[in-house]
Amino acid sequence: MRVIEVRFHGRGGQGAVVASEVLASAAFKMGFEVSSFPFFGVERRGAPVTAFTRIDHKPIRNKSSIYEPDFVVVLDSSLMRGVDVLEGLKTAGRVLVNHPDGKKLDGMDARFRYFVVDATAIAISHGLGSPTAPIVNTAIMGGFARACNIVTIESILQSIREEAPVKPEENVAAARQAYDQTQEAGA
Amino acid sequence: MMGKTTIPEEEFVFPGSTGCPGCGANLVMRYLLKGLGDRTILSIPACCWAVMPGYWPSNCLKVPLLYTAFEATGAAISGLRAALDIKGIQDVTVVGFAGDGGTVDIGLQAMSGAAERRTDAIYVMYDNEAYMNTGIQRSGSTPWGAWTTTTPVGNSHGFKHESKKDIMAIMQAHRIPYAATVSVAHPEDFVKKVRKAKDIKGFRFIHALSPCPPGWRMSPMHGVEVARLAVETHMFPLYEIEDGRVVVTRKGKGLPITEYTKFQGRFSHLTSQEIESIQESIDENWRNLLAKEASGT
Amino acid sequence: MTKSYEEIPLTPISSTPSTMNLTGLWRVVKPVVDKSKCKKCTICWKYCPDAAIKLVGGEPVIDLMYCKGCGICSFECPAKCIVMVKEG
Amino acid sequence: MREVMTGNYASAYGAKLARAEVIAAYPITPQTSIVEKLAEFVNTGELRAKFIPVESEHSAMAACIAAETAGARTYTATSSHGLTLMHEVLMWASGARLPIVMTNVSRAMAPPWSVWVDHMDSVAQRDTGWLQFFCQSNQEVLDTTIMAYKICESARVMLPAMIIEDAFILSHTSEPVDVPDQRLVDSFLPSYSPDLKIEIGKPMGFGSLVKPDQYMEFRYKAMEAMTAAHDRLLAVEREFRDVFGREHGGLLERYKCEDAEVVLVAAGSVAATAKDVVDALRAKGHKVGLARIRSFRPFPDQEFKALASKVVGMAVLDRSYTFGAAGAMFTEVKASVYSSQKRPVVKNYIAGLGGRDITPKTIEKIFEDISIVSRRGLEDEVEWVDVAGLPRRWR
Repeated sequence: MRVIEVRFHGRGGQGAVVASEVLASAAFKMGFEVSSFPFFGVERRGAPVTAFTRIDHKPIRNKSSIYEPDFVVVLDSSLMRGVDVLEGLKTAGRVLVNHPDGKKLDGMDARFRYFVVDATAIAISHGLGSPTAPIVNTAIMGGFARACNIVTIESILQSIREEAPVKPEENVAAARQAYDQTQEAGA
Repeated sequence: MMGKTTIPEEEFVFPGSTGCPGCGANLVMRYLLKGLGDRTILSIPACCWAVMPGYWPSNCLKVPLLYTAFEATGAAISGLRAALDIKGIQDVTVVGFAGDGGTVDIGLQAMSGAAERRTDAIYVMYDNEAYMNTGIQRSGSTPWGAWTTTTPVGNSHGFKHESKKDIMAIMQAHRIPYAATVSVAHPEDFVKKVRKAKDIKGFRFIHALSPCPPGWRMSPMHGVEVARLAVETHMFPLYEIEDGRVVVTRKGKGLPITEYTKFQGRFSHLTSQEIESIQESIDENWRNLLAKEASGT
Repeated sequence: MTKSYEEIPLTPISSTPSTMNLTGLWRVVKPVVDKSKCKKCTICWKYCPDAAIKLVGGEPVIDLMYCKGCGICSFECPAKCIVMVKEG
Repeated sequence: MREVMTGNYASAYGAKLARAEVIAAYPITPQTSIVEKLAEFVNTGELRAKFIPVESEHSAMAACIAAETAGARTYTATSSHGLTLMHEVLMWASGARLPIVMTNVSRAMAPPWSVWVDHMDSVAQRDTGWLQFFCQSNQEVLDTTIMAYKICESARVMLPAMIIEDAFILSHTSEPVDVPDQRLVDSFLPSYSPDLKIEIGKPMGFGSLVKPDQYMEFRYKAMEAMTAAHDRLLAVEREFRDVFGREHGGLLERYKCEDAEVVLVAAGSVAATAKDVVDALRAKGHKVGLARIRSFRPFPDQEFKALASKVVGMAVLDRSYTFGAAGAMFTEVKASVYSSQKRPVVKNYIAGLGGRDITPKTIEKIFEDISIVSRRGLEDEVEWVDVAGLPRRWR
């Protein structure tokens, strides 16, 4: 098995970095070797943030950044206006987007498989973050378990339960609901 | 008056700076430069405002700006003024513009030196009450009772137990010709005091409260309202110290402190006794301020 | 795009207006002005942290390229004629 | 016009003759008489400058950085703990590409407290991007201060420089010094007018944030500048010689090295003493020379490579010690000669720390040792000289 590389796109305050850490800890629980890291730039609430996770069987020594991810996770679809979220994505790579309706996802590229889940609505329904600034990362990670067949939903939920700074049960519920509701767009 | 502005309309900042939505420090800079105009040179140390202009080659100010090391603002404005003087360049306002940590903590020594040397400059401290650029760690200017990432409240109720450093009293002790507090909720008063400071020779100090939505755990839309209530609750009184004498410039209604804290998650852990002890210390500070004013000291 | 070492100044000296950064992309919600109720009091212009509101004939025009959707204008408007609506 | 004066006064006259415009300094033994003399010059009007009596060395350098950015020629002076307190803003000054000139009276670091000479403070700044000149005489201190402005303010250099004089052995030792005529210096050193400076009407930010994808290019430019400083130094010294009739040996002063089999390598005042020893040994028929490191930054790499192929032994005397490694100058000389076809034996002698005197006798013993090991081969590469408790006698 070759190393699996995942890139997360979000905005400051949406939890993209925590999402990359949740994925790493979930994969670790399943016996994988992992590493997760953010791109440190100017973290400002609302400003674009990028984070990364590597998953492999053998210990991960490569410390340079990720340029050709296997999976891309987009915590806020409005980012796609200004940021090229598909940059370097491997052919047949998968894109998980927080978006209410798979059909309205514009600019889909046939080389990749798209999955959507309305993580924003799910997060708000579980009272995660505020209505104008919902924290969508745990919901999106539930979607990730469905869309990208590396980590199981059980390991994701366990990581969330252990690591969610606040409202662990609500975060777990949001992740489970997202897992159920995630579907392939354009399928 | 329809369409007439109450402060100068000319802007000295470009949009596109990278402050958080609702950032008070943007307003502090905006009003400061409206008061000072374009014959101004700024010196800014490490702080949110060192990042605000954006990555090179982006610059969001219409006046020249020198970035400096964290503790060096006081020294930098001294160097700038000396160079302008020896080169015979006149009628330029030299301004140090720094955060609270960069002023009351790491930069205090250099500022004190500059003040003691009667350096002809204005030092503006935009006070968001913690080290915000590095992610909300407590500073000497963080108020008693506040949560920050280094005064966590989890179980041990570890909020900040030291009171906010009274930098205005410290500057008064330096016997400088002028110091004033200003609020982003009162731009007219803000610009008026800046213009007054501009025309005074020697070392002048401006203390601007600078609300910080992420750092104070509040919604960005309350960025101005919370500054307004800081004045009305006497948490942040508006006054001047002119040649050593205190002059209060806005009495404020003396609303209960809860009117101020209710917006802010950084105070949400406080018990009613703790809120009460804040109220008591605010009332005492307010009495002392009025006493100072009455006794002309 | 990385500039060659021959094209850059001796030390980073910035002179390109920050309007190169489209901070408008940061918005989650955006302000919408109901012109009919606007009294041209210019308070929204006064309190905008990003100087992203221009006055045209005394009337506010919000520059959505740079407005970050903080909502201060909406909160401060005495006539309550600025409403924050969801982006997109 | 020759006068007898201390190294400190020679520094002050250097700054005065160079018409420094902003002087920001904080007193520290044994540098104080420099700033006192300069304050006097400013007070009497002999020097038209602004003197900022700052409250710390960190602020001294920060003030110079700001003043230089605004187009003024600046000067400061410090020593040991003052210099190390400046470390952050030393890097700032070179990163900002500002040709600030500073005298460092080289003095040991505490604890133990010591106000006497060694080179630990200066050598510890070798990574800060500053040019570093070690002087052996008060004349060289004065002359190098003037030369440094001309070298550093050249468009292809634009880096700061420190002129290093040994605590007390130069700073407080009086020697005859020729003080050149101001008009002559003015013809040699034009006034400072940088292309870019902070000024009203030019809304620019000096020292902005740069992302990983652009930082290295700025550092590369600074590297090029330090490389260019090598030739610029030689050119400026040639011009100085033509105008003032003196020179000080470029980056590496080679004294009687032409036919030398063994060479002593040293920096600072001890190198002057070593010349006497070389002469004495030459009189006894020994083919020995002295290579004096005058410019430690930029390091005289080509000069050492040229010397390496002609000698069998190099005794590098370090008046500092890099813990966990060896003397810094030894490490760099050895690295420089490593790639030469014919490599000499290179041995490190740690001597004279904390003001311990290095006598001609000691230098002679170092010569004897290098002569033996360069034939018989090295046992240990680094030897501490004249340390009570060690068996070997060096006096």
